[in-house]
Amino acid sequence: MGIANLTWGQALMMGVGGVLIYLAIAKKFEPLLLVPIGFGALLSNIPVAGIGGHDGMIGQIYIVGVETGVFPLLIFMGVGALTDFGALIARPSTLLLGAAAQFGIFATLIGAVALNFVPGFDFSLQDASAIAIIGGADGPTAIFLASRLAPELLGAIAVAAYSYMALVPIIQPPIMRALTTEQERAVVMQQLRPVSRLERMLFPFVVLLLCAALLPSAAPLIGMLTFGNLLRECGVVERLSRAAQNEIINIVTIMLGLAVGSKLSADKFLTLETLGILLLGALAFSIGTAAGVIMGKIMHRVTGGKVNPLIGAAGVSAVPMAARVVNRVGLEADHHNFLLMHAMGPNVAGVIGSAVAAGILLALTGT
Amino acid sequence: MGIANLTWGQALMMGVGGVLIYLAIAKKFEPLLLVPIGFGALLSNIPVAGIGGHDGMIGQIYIVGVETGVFPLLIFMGVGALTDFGALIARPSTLLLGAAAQFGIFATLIGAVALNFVPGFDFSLQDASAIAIIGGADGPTAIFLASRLAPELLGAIAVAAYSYMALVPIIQPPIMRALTTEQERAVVMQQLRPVSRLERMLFPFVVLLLCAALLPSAAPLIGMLTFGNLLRECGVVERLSRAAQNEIINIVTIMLGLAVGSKLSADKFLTLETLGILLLGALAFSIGTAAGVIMGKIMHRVTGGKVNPLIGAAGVSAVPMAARVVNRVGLEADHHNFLLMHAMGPNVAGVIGSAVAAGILLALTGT
Amino acid sequence: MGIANLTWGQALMMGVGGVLIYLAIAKKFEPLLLVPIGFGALLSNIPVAGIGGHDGMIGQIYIVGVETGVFPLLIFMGVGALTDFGALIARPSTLLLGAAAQFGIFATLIGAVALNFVPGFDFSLQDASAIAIIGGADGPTAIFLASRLAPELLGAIAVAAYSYMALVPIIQPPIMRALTTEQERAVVMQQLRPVSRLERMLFPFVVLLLCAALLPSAAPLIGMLTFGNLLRECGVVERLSRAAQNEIINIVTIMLGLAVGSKLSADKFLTLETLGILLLGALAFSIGTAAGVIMGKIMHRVTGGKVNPLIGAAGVSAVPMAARVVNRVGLEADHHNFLLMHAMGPNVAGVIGSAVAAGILLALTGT
Amino acid sequence: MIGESLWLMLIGMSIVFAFLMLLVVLLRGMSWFAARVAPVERLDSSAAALPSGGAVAQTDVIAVITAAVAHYRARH
Amino acid sequence: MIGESLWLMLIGMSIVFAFLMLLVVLLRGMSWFAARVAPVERLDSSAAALPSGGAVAQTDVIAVITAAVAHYRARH
Amino acid sequence: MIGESLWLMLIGMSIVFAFLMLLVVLLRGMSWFAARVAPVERLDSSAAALPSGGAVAQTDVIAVITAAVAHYRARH
Ligand code: NA
Ligand code: NA
Ligand code: NA
Repeated sequence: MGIANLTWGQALMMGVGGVLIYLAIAKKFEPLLLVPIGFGALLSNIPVAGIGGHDGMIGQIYIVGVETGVFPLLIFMGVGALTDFGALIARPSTLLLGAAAQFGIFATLIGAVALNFVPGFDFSLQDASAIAIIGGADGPTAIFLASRLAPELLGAIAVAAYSYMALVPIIQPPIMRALTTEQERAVVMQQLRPVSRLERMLFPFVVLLLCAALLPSAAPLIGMLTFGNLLRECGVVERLSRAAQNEIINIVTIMLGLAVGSKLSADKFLTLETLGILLLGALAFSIGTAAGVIMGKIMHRVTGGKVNPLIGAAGVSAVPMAARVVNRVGLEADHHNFLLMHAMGPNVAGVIGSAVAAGILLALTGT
Repeated sequence: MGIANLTWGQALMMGVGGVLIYLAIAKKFEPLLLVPIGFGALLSNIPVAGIGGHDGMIGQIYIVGVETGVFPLLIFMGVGALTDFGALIARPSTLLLGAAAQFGIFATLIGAVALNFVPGFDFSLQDASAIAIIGGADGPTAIFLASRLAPELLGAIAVAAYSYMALVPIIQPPIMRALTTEQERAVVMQQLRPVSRLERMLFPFVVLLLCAALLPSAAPLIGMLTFGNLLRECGVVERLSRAAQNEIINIVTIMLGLAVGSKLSADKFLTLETLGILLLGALAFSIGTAAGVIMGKIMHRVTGGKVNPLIGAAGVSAVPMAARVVNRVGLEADHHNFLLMHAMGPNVAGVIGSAVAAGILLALTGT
Repeated sequence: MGIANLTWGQALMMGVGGVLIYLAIAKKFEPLLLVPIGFGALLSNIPVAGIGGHDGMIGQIYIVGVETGVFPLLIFMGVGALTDFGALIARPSTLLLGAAAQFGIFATLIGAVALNFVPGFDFSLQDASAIAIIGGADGPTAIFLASRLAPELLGAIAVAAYSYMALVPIIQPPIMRALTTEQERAVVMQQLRPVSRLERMLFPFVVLLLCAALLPSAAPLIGMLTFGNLLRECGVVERLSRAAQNEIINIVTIMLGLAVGSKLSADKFLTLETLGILLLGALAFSIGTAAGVIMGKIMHRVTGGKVNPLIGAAGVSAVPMAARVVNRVGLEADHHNFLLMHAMGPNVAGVIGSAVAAGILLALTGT
Repeated sequence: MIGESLWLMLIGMSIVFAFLMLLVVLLRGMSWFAARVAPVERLDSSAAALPSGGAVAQTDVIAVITAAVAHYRARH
Repeated sequence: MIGESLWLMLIGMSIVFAFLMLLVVLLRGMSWFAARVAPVERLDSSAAALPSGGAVAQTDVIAVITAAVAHYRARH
Repeated sequence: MIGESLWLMLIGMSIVFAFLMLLVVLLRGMSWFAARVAPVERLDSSAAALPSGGAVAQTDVIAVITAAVAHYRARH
């Protein structure tokens, strides 16, 4: 009988799994990952069965795909194949917004270390770095970094990252409104210039070579992202591009979700650390958003009012949700001002920015 | 020269592989699995090449996918994503028909043990359990259990399971006719009520939680089945549902078939045991069908004639063939009585029933 | 900083990777493989990151898929599922053209051994065999054989094989024109008879059984090729055929390309051996083409002028490019003479021929 | 071993029937429950309404996890 | 090693030609066979007729395996 | 550790900004370069013209690799 061996922790974690699935289905909360993660938590907490254990099916998937880092990197390849970097190429200055929003990551790092003053917390610098990356608002990056720096926190970090990404439409607008004036929010931006096919094809190489030259520790992430993007843009490997955008990313998402779910065990998840991680995650998103908007305001000044500071909020990534939030808040100020395309630049810049930040944390705190 | 090293056993097994492929193609005998199994047998019995051996390609696929249990479980996920449990939800009492039909499994278990009285047979209780599951009429369940309890019999058990599943249209009708009266077979059943989306979404959780509470050893099978079904029914992960129904199940079917085929070697397949397994397999299907029909007759009495006892035969699973057979035999008695939808309930109940039976055998005879 | 650790060799190899990608995109040079190979070379030569190393992502893909031989064999399965052998079945005598063209392989073997007289070269017989197979003009066969006989040369061999396959439209025509008369090139061939479904289904078995009987060392290659072709032709496993032709081959192509690219390291690629391999590769293609055309001339004589000797050039395989080249050169001689269908027979015969040659080399020089 | 297998049959069929009969009861309960909440929580419509009204509910995940942690720690 | 490679060329080309010439013969035989049985065993039509008439043939698998086992055991 | 993390923030944000500002410059350069070569090297049209005119360019791969090997060997 399973129920006779059921511990309180397992029961609670099955409840957590159920809640994640409920929110994924009923509230459309990042369902592609939270449904498999939640179900993985359910399966792995079934007493006696040991599905998430070393010899269990999900445990084996974890070893093959997550410990090696292969699954998040394959997802990043798919993200590259699915992402249109045109808006960024047309207006490269939006990269600065993507850079500023990474402040959320590094501020959270300090927050995590500061939390050690509270009794019961004992985060190492590696732990703090893995937690901080939640502020990057990028699921595969967070899972990749956590699998490298703090595997025992991986479950909580992944859940926090995807939960807050789903909460972007609630977390961001008040911050955006608080930091900008009505007038700033109403700024209409100049239309983006068209981008040639050659520019699109050169883009992945420029990004990769800069990364190879300056920050090799980010090369796995940036490398797979740019590889996927090259498959998309080069125009001669349509079959492979479709495979990266569909088959591979779908199959890996199912496996990755189940594997991450197997880390939602009571002894690792129902801890004070998890509460700290949830707290810090909210902090990270808020600070990242604020930093992005403030950089937007600076660019607004410098350009003589050509930049709408709202688009800075999209720099946290969370593609494409953050860009849609920008669009929505912009429409509140002026019903004819569509900022979506303008926010896509900082939005995809945020993906590169957080991969860069992950590379920095890996290089400076990794063993 | 390969032919100089060809043993009689290899030649015969290549013949067996050829026959399986012939029946798969010419007679549409479960072709999706018997074509790869048959070809796997051909390839693995090529002398000298060692394709099915430890270092050979198919041998490696076996180690990675079958020994670990991952392949049959992924197929079960696909089955869950492909199966509509609506008929079962609309009339849960048909689960009793699915329960009764599992009698075929346990009667066969006794038969396998009894066969030990015949000189030359020496089945352990594990062997007998793995053989008995053929009566479950469910390919991935049989392969999963055999890989756990009796790997050396896996080839014969898989071939017997798929062969008899293909023989369902021949094995079942005489038994169904012998056990029912013309009047019983002509019973027209009440139309099924519609099932809401919420019910469909809750169904996998109810099944999984019951399994977790009472029978954790069945949790890998039931878990992946219900996970696949949730992907199908939750409506927010269409991409993943399609991946489970197509890419994953197709790729795994090819690999699983080849891997199972590599177990069709003369020393393990051309044995007295295989003849016993074939004999017991026929017994298992016949007894399962009879038990299902008898339970159908009991429900016919208890409900005052509302249940057509024929639908009990669909309780062996073999989805959807057994349900079609029920429909055909029902039409013989009354040309306007379509039982297909009514037989789908016990049919999918049989899938759950045999996974439960597999869990019981694993818990009680596994090491 | 990556750039501080960049060696000259790595910089040059990144340049080589870039050139491969440039040619793949700008010149449509076998892009499906050269884009991933080139990008794999870029990623693997990033200093410090170690992506192609033993613990790196691409290094792990290499171990799992290339060292085991699984990836090239899965691609060969896809080739089988994509290839229509109808033209060969309709006119089996074209197999002789496929046989003759393999002379390029064995002549190159002598060339490689002879190169040892030049100071700086020291090819073993295994090395020479793996180099010679470039003349087979078949990518997966070359990668499979190189992974078995000369893993340290794999990068150079794969790049040479795909490069020369892309160069087929430049290498072949002058040789074809030099060896044939205007009159021969203008020969109009008899239309091919229709081929029945039964013949198409029996074909893979005939090829496989002959291979099993005479040359088991070619059985992995021929086995997966014929398995893929049976999935295509048997007509009852449409799902699996589509999976082999699309999902599996696309996913494996991406992985195989990256993995092969990781072997493009300076110490293994920027060697005198690579120059020798490039030289020998050109030799192999030229001799293979010449041998095919000469056999075409012999068949022209023997059949009393019914065979256009140009179709012999298609015997090197490089499906379907070599057949298109034949068609083009044929049209130069007679603007109404379409040789494409007639060249498809020797073209697919060349695939079987080079797999047979690979089996011979493996049996005679493998350890 | 015959005795053992007879016992296996008895216990096995009992568990199978017990399991599936319990499932009958649970599925009936589930359908009753679904029918009751269906008018309240029409998943389709709530999902459609998300962009504007789903905000408050989404913070639930944090609240639920916090409660679960508190509960668990209270017992250890 | 030059001698060895020359020998490899000779033996190799001989096997390639022997193999593919044998394949020519076998494919001719296959086509002849297919033409003969085609009117008898039109696979498409037999498959289409399966639901009603395919019953007897399907029991073949059991018979064939039984015969194979008997054959094999007789020799060991 | 607070000091360490402060230092991490400083160095981290500096690298992020340095990296992405450098990328701004490189992307501007890239677009300038693309605009310059675009009329010369219209990839689409060159690809379309391949069957007849692409011949010479294709031999480049051999030339480039040969040059790279020579270069590398000269330094070792
Ligand atoms: Na980000
Ligand atoms: Na069953
Ligand atoms: Na060839």
